[in-house]
Amino acid sequence: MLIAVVSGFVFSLAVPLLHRTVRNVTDWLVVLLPFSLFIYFSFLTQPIAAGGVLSSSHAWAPSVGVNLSFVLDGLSLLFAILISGIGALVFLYSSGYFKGHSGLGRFYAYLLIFMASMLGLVLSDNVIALFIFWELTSLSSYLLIGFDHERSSARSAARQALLVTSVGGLALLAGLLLLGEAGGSFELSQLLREREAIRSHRFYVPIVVLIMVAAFTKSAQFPFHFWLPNAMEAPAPVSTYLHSATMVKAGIYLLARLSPVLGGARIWQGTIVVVGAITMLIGACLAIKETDIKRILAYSTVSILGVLTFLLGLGTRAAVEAAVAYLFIHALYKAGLFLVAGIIDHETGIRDVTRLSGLARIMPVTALAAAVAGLSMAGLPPLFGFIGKELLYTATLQAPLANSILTAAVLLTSALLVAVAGIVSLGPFIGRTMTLSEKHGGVPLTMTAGPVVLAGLGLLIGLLPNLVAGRIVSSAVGAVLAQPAAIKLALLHGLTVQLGLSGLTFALGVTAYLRRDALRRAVSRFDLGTALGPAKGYSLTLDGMTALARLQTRILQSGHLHIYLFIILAVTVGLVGSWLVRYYGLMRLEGWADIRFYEFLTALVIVAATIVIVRASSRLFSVVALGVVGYSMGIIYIIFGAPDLAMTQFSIDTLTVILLLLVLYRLPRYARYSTTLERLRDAAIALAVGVLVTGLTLAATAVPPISQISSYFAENSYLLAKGRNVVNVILVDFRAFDTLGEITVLAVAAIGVYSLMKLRGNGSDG
Amino acid sequence: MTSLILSTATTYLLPLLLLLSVYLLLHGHDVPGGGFVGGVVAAAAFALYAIAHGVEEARRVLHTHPRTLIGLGLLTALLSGVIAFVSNEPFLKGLWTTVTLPVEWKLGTPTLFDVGVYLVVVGVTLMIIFSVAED
Amino acid sequence: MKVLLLLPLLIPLLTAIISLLVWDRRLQRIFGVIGMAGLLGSAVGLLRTVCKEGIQAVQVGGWPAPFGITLVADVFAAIMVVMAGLMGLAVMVYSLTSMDKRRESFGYYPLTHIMLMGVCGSFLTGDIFNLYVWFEVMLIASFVLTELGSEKAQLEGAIKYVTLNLVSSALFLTAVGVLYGMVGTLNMADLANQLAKVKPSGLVTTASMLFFLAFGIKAAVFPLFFWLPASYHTPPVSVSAIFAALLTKVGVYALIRVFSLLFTGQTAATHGLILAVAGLTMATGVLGAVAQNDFRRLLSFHIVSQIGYMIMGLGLFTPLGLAGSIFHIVHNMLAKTNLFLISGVVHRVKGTYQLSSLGGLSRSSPGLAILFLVSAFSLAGMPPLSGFWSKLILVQAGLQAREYTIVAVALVVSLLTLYSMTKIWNEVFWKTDPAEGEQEPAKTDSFGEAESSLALLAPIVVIGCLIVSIGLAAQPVFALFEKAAHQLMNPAEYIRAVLGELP
Amino acid sequence: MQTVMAFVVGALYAAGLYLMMRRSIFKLIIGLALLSHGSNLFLFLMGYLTRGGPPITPPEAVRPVAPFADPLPQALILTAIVIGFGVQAFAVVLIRRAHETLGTDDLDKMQSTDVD
Repeated sequence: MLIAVVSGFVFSLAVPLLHRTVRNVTDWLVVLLPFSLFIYFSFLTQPIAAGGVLSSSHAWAPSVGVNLSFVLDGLSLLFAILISGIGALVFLYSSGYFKGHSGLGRFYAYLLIFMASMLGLVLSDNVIALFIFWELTSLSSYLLIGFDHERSSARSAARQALLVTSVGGLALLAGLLLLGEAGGSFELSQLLREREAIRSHRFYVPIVVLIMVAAFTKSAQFPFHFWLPNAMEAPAPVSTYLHSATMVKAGIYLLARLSPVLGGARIWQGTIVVVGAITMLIGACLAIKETDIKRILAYSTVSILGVLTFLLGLGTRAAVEAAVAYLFIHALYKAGLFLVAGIIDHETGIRDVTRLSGLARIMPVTALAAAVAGLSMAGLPPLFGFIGKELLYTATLQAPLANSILTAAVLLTSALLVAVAGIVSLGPFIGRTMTLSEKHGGVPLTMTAGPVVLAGLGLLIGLLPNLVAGRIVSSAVGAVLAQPAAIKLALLHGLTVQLGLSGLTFALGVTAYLRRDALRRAVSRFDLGTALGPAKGYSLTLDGMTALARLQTRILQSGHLHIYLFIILAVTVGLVGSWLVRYYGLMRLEGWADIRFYEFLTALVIVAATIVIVRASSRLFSVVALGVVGYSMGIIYIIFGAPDLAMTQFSIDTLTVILLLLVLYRLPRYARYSTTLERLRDAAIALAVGVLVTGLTLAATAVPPISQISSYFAENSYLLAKGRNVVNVILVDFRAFDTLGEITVLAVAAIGVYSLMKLRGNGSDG
Repeated sequence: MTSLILSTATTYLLPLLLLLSVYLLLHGHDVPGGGFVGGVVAAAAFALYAIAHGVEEARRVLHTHPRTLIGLGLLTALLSGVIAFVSNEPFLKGLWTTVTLPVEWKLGTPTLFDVGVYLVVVGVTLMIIFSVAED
Repeated sequence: MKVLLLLPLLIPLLTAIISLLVWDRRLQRIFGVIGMAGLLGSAVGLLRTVCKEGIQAVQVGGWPAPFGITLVADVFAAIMVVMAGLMGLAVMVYSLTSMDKRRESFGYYPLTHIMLMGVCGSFLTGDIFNLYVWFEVMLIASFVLTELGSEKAQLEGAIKYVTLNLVSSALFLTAVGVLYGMVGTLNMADLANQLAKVKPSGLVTTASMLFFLAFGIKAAVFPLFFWLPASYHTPPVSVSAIFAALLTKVGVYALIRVFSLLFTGQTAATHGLILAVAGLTMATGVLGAVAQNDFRRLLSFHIVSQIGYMIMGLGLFTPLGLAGSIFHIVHNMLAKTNLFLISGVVHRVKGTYQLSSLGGLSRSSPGLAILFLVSAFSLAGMPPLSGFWSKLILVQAGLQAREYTIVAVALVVSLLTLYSMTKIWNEVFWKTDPAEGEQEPAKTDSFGEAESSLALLAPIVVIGCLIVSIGLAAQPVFALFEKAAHQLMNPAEYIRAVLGELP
Repeated sequence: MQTVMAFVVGALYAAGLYLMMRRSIFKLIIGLALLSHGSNLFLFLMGYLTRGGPPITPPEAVRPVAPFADPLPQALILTAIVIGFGVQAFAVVLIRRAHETLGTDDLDKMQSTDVD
């Protein structure tokens, strides 16, 4: 299974190169990979249906609990078959759709990455690995939606899809990590055993909420549904593959996968059912409103995703059966219809259903496939869709809560979807034949193959449902319910309530189709979505965030150096001051007696000169006063036994004053720029720091230190280091390493001054 | 600027100050002084010379670009540390030997290190002063 | 193999000295690359030795600790030195093409080497005052590199950069002074022993606040980061890149070092503060980035934001958290440097950093586009790239420590990071070039020459591959970081390596 | 005397920082110089002021005669002074160049690199 997943990634690396060199072979190679995977998974249906589970595990980062462990059970098998099977058709279709497009190699690569990630997602037993693949599907979806990146709408749609699903991704990561904490493992198979512990864990509610956010964003549930129709900016194969058949069902997969672990509680059931039902209705209504064929399909997909969600929320046996069957059915007919929409778009350049008509004569095969898929969507016998609808009604009628409301909602939705099916699969093909502006050479076989195969399967399974019932559906249902299930599907059950409801649905749907224009106007009138809907919320959030970011940045990064300094000093006073006061108390001033007059005088000179500098109004004056400060410090050094320091201080001070005087005459007059208030504010904080430093000095030397290090130096400087001047010995021997750094600093400073003076600007900034 | 007295004085002051600087350097190990102060004095000698005779002339008397002095100084300091590797001692380990020239003279890697400091300081100070003064 | 500890310092110094003495632009280029390669080689050797034989220490000058200056390499320090060598080499090769002749003739290469020496010195020293010295070496070199060329913006940025960093240095010196005043020693291992004995320990915490501020300014944490966005985008791009790779990380390194070795007595207060600052740094940094419309300014603000993640692990102060921090440092060095290098290539091709005037690069340079995607998505923590793992580990550590707020902030900030990365991607790579149709832009640049573009692209490709390989081979990498974190959490081994078996 | 000097140090820090917060670049450089004086003196005080001999071993002795001043802070300050000198020399010239190139000495007029 590792090979099954990894092969796609590896192949994706090679494809762009291959495509440049052996174009035609590549077209077939990329179909071959998913097709062979499809065959592989198909052969596995038998053993899995017999109750087997295939697993393999490879360590990746075991220290953080991440392993590439894969488990193939009924649920993942269903998904794997859809991914590989529809994948093969989509790759085939793409080769025709993008014939001659220069970016096809890149497109294949993205699509392969997606396919591999999606397979990884449904096969992973390790939840972190699952998350990794989940994010990879988001990423590849971003690249695929924005494939046509010259259009700004495609770029923003791609980003919208990425951001919305990434919100979910983050929630998923947090949720899964909490789940791992609660269950003590990241392996799903392990977690399943800990279900009781998890359900009573204090993390249970956060986990459920986070997982639901993840599932709802990925599967375009209200209020996150808006990204999916916008994602129709993607090329048709992408819409088919990602946005109807596979990726958007990842959220459904997640709910199904985790419902044995997390399901059952009121919060789980209630929220999922309500959100799913709302999504179902909104999707159906918005589908009616649209005229763009791909957006219509997208909204109907949203609606079906809502159906699947609420069925999984119900969690009853009937509901899960319906969900699994419907998931399968929907993948078949919706993928087919998307491919058809792509053909229409490709051949006519028009996606507006009100402008499309009579295409049946131009593309008869496509029309036939569309019709069959449309019938399945409408839920008419003898198609697979009909079976699904029966199961759906069975589930709602048996629902443990609000069964009549749910049934009514499903009835309404289904009726609307019947109308939608008519609009997309019938409307464009009947009526007056359009005149196509360009020379029309017929739809290539590579493109029609997909719709035909998918529609044909819908018909075949409808007629012989037990082809899949035992092998695929049963084991999938069993996996979701975490107990074996044997399911028989049949086209007709006799005269039941469900049949009656189906009939009613169809009748209502046909009426809606016939009055579709009136209906569209009516829905548009009540539509508040553009003004108040979540899409608006998304853009408001982005704008708000940008505004906040600008505001914050303007305040923080104001460009005023003195404000930066002020903030830094204020933080210093706050942090250091609070600790000093808390633990050292207020100043303890001792040692006043031990003062000699000339020492005090020197100190006084320093302070006086400092005050002069602060208040000086002439540059020369302040430079001289600065010199005085330096020399007085030298005197202090002499008094307290530091002749080396004094010599250094004197020489450095002289150099500094010379340097200042040298550059001084170029500088402007001393100017007063700040207001008095600013000066007072700055003075206050500067004084506060001064007081702080004084306090620190007293606190740190409250007990005169007896430095063991210094004694060692004094003891050994002559005996071991052969020098009488201890300070010099420290500098050139004990701590010569410091001095090495010091002279390096000097050297760099000299290079700096040299470059500042000699290297004049006005070159290019590269 | 170039008064006769100053230029004559500096011409004689230069070697004297340089001598003083070397004294400070070599005796720094035992009395206050050392490479840094010595270097500053030496640099001051050249700086004075530059004031009196102009930077061009001072550069000529110096014979070499201050940058080279910096490089040589750093190299000397580095070498004084690396010598210890030869006798398998850690970097910058002080090694001493006594040379009996006219007077007994202790010579060690720390002295060499201080010479490096001296050279760097001379180079740096002059590089800064020359660059600024030439502008 | 004690000499291995010194080579990361001596090789750059020697290279710089040779450059100073020959001062020939072309020779400097050659020595520059050789020196960096030597640095990287010695660093790898050091890391191998440390992993095999435990923490290495050498007493410079042969004076026993705590009297002389000690160089110490634990796994963390060795990793950082390796990264410094790697980034140095990458940027050096990149500079061969990207750096202009004027700057090359005024000491670009020796300055970079000396900066690297300061950086490695800061990583390896075991003496707190010596750390100050290496900080200054690194700083002065970075000062000069910032202004080198004296463009208007450079000078403006440099003034803020210099001023605020000098404040940081003054605080650092004050902090060192306080420690010496209290316990009379400078050796960090010795300090760890002595500080534990000081009563009342409140003064130790006060001193720790000084260190936090001094290193916090260097690391550019909230609210001390102003110098960084003001200056990082002003020098040539290879300088921005090496700064982004190393300088703030030295601040982070120092924070981690002192707050795991010296100041562990009041973790509730000190590390709690660090955690809060981590969250604020992430948030304000990323918001700053969101507000930008210039490629490099945007990246600069992201540096700030990512620093938050690096100190988050320190704030949590658990082995997993620290391992996450180290992982994030390493990952961020790679990703951020690469993004800067890419921005430089973009600038070279299109002549601007303004997002609005850029476009069309995914068509004209698909290879560069892929490399950008890898680095940008890694920065945003997308799996399976390096950034994902560090994010995963930090988040996991946060959850285990029950610090849910910081986890939430970290996750939301990673979303905003993704947002701003896609902003660059959409604008620079996907959008059509606004200049298209008009005169062909400055494509006549020397970029066309195969040789020069190789030197530009090779570092980007290598770093890109590293980002991917760390992502794919997360286990061995993480095991190394875990080991480093383990050593940090148990300073006894460090202290023993420095002081020997003293009581 | 330690106490008196503690106040001197405080005054140096306060004055230095206050000047750095002015908008004139010239005051900035003077402020930096005062700040560095302040931190050097602070370091000196950390060795505790000792009247008496410098830490020099007199001839014929093998160690300095007590009481002598703590040599280690002196060495540290020496290093710090020299480093400070290098940095300041650079800063002085930087500021001069900035003034020359930007045509202003008002720091508040230098915000183009911060504000978009």
